[in-house]
Amino acid sequence: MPSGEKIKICQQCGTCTGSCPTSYLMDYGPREVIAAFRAGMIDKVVKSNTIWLCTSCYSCTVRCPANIKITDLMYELKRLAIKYDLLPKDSKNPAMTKYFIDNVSKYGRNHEVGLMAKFMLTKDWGMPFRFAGLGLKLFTAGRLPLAPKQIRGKEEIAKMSAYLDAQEAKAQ
Amino acid sequence: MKYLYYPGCSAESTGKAYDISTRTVMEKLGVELAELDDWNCCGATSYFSTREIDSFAIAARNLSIAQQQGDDDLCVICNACYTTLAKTNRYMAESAHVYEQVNGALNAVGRSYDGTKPVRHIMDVLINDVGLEAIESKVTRRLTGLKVAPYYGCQYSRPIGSFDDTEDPQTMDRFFEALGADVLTDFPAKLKCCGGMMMLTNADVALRLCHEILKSAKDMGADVIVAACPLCEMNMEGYQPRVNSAFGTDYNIPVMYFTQLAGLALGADPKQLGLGMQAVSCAPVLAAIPA
Amino acid sequence: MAEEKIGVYICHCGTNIAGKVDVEEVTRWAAEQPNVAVAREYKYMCSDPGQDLIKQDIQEHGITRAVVAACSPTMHEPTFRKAAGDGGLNPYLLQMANIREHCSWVTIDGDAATEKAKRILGAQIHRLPLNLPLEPIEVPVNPNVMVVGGGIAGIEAALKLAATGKKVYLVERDPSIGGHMAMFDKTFPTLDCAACILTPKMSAAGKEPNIEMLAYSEVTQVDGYVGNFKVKVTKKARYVDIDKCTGCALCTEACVVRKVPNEFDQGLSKRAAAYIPFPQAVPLKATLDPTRCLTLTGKKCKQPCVAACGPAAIDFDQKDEEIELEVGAIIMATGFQLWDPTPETRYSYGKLDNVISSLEFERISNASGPTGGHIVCKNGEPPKSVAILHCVGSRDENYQEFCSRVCCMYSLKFAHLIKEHLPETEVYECYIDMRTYGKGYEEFYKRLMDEGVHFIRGRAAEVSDVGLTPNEEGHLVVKVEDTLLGVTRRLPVDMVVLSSGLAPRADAKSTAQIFGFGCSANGFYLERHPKLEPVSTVTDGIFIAGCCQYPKDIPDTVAQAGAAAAGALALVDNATVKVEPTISYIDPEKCSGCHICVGLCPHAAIQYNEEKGVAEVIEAACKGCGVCVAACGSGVPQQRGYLDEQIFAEIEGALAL
Amino acid sequence: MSDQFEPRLIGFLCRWCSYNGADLAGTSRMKYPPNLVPIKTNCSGRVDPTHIFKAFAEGADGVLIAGCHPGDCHYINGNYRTAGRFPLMKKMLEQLGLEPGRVRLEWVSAAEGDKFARVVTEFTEEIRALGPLGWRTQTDVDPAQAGSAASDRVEEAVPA
Repeated sequence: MPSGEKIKICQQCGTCTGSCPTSYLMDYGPREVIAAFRAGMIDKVVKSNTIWLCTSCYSCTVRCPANIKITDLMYELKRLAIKYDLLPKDSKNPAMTKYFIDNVSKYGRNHEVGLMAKFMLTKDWGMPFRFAGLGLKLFTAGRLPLAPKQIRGKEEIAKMSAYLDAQEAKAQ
Repeated sequence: MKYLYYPGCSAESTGKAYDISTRTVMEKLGVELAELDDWNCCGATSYFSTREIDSFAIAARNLSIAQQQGDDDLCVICNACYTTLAKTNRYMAESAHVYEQVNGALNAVGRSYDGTKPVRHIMDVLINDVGLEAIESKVTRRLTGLKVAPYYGCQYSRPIGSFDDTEDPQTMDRFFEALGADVLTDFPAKLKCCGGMMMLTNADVALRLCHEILKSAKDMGADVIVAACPLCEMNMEGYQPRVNSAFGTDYNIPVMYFTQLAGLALGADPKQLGLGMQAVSCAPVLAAIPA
Repeated sequence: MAEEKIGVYICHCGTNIAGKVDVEEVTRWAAEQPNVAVAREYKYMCSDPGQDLIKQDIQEHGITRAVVAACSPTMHEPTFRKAAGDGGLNPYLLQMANIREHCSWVTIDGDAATEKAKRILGAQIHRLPLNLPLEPIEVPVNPNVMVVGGGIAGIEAALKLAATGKKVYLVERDPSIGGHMAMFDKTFPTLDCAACILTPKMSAAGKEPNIEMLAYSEVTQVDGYVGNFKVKVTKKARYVDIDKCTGCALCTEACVVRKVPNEFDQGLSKRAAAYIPFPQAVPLKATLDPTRCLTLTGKKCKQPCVAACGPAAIDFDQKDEEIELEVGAIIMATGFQLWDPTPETRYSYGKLDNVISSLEFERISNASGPTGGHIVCKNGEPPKSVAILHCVGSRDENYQEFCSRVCCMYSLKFAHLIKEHLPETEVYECYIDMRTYGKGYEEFYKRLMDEGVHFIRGRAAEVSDVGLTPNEEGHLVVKVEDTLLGVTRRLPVDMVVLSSGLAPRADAKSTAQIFGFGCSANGFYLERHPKLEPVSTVTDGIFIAGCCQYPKDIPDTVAQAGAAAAGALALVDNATVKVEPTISYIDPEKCSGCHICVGLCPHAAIQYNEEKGVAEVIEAACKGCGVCVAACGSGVPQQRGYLDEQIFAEIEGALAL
Repeated sequence: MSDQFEPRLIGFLCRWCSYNGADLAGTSRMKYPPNLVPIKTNCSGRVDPTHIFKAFAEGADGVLIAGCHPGDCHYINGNYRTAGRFPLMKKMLEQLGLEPGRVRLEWVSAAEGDKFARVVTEFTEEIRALGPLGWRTQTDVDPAQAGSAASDRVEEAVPA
């Protein structure tokens, strides 16, 4: 993560947490995530719901007086959580992330209907009912195509990923 | 004026109208768009959560194709695609490691990329290349009296802010002023997060965020909210009924892609702008614009 | 030339040098260098016993040249040159080798530092045989002093100097002296009324016969050097004859242009185009605003001011006047400006009513201010709740990185004033760290806690007028994380005060350029030494005081003003001052009279002698830059102390190892 | 230490800005490579081409000239003279076969300790990359002799 060393100069002012649209639901706000990071207690925050509630709105990042790239830090922690399988039991976001990536790896593009379908079937049984009204409208308006678009170079995505896997293995 | 054009995945489904109206508006303004050949998903926010370098690599595949395809800048319509692609350029420049890894991955599929393809948001192109004067001169149906709430969305100018301010963006305000609209320049929610992907995973959170935006627009008496991102549009418009049921409100505020409203001002046929695709009807907007 | 005997003195500076550089090794090495007669090391060379080593060696060992390898010459060259002089050696036969700032402090590896120390020292050992005795040039000192800036710092310095009988020119850019302090209501932590303690000083400065007040004037050019500055000052046209004006303000009442934003009230009230900035102004004279007066902007006006003015003081034909002053010393007291919170768009300053700057609050709470001292919102109602946001623009890499020192305290003062005026009003202080470092300050903080002010540890994220709940509707909403609770709070308030930091004046850099010194990275004037010479600049004879140097409170400002006055007095109280003799000379035998140096000299110190056909240096005007030396194709001009041969020898020595 | 090439650098620093900037780097305990030996002049405008040739002839691999920022010169415009002269000096050196990167002009104010440290670090690395210059002609000059020979010239040059 470029310029990650900046977290050393965090003055714990709370601008990030105060600016965060979802911090009120987080186990730890972004400020506390940085404090935990510095205190060597990352495991605590990685397991928390915090990182999965980040919407990537970048409000914290642009306001941070120490220019800490907090959104990137959240991504970094999501990666750690996925890698070490430290996912919170009740959170649906990690699954969404995973399906999204599966989708893109398979087709090269994100097929929104497929993504939603898979997500609903596995993680949120109630959703089709809540979504029904809107889904029907979108479908009739031609906004939900059933067949995924596939790109010609779709195998390239997998190949690139395989290369990076190999690189990572080599580094370790 | 010519650009390479990256529509993004949403433009093929929920955000189809954004793509259609973009093509119409650009044609009206004499701007040629050449769709990027065999483009792939930019990676969006999800990809950053796997391995940072994967997200840069798949974004760079698009940029590498763009560089092959021609010298024109790459024009992007979706805020998230724009940020992801621009961020890839930025990090490739900032970090030699990122540069090497990305190129390693690209080489594995017979590609390469030097990190220099200019990535431009469509509004950047409109304001800085086409120019407000030229746009104003092509208006056939001024949006006189129409109260437009400009909704920029998070990743319009954050985190980079290359063509507009990160805290108080103005380009969309200026754009619709040029089209004659009564722009609500102090729209306080212009940059508030809509919840993004969280509408699917934590609907309570996202609905509340949309509620705040819609309330703010209603308080200001907005006739229409304009958006520059498929996900924002979807959340604010498609989920309005659910916001209403969750918060006991009765919002019925049309939400349009800014290109749709611009198209109307430029005299395009509503059908060429994908106007029938909205869940919240745009009829009141059409009725409110003087012919 | 006789064999030179060089004494080498290497300082440990405690562990500052010796902790990194192997001083024993450098001493051993130095002793073997050509011409070196004695090489010694000592724990603190600058101490008396250290200096005595040099004196003894001169007297007992017949040392003819000396080099001290220690700290920067900026620090102790005068000390050691004086010691050499006391020992009977011409001071200019002593050189310093900077092995602390340029070596031990900046080098990671000890061996590398030792090597570098040898090179730095070697350069000086090599040069020393070529040094020539020089005599400082003694120049007369003009006893007058100019003080630039008429805030509390400038007023204090001027009064102190005037009391010693020196003539002082007090130059102020605005129509009245008083500066920022005149705008304040109370002063922390004692809550003295600012006007009560300042106006007596203002009027004393106005009446003091030794102070020549040049209000509404600006310095445009400074020439000369220590003891002998020549300053050009532009007295801006007031369009009022100040000898006739009685300060009755009848012109102000008569003036038809009445809607000019009043600068003194931060634009919260209006003034006329003919105005006196505030009732206690010194000098108490009217000014016609040339940008707003109808007559002066070429519009039609019946000129009721002329009719109203009994003594016929109004003079539309007045012109700016340039005067030239000669002074021996200058004190800069040009102050600060409040950091403009507009760029912090998330706080909605300038967008939402009742989001106000700290100076605006000072005026609102001031009994002589636009609201008569009633703390009210724009609609005239007293606020039921106020949030005071600390660190606006401060401690932020995007704006000002430094802490402005006074904001915590003035914010506490505001809270107190609100509680005093409106006991039922809730006050929230949103702060990152509470910095109450002065005498009586911590006690004041405790008092405010006791008064029931809510302290929230967290920097405000944003201010909006979007209410989400009924109790937020119609209020400003401050969003802030209470970091002690780990909870984000939404504070519905009626007024938000932005406690901005103090910023350097927008023109601080160009002003410093006029006077020939520099600014620190943060934009404030650069002092000669941060600890030991905080009121001096690199330019001898120019001193600084108050917030132009760095943000500070009133007690520190007054103390610094006194120190600057003492510095100036210590200079101008002497008949003469010694200046560096490192100036240029031209050998008339060698000069071909090509003129090239004449045009290049920045100080017009080289004249062409028509009669002899050669260029000549005017010694009194030469400042010793050496540009002429480098410019001459034949190397004819030479600079004492920096002869080409001396520089060559230094280069040889530096590269010999 | 590794046996990598350690370039020998000379830095001409004006006493008002850059010398004080270098002092500030020290006072702030910033770290930079030890390769550069500073030589103080009153103004960067005092540095003339012969000083630079001399440095290269004596074995320097790179020469830095540092003065006040444009507009900040203690002598009004001495640094403009430096700036004007520098490209010519550089050109002359290029004609003598010297890589242009071996001389460098920088504006370092008294407040820019960090900049001084950065410039020296960069410059050291750049010259290290260029490799040794090896212009030193005379091998073992006896400094004492060099000194006394020069001092004769000085005595001659200075009027009594």
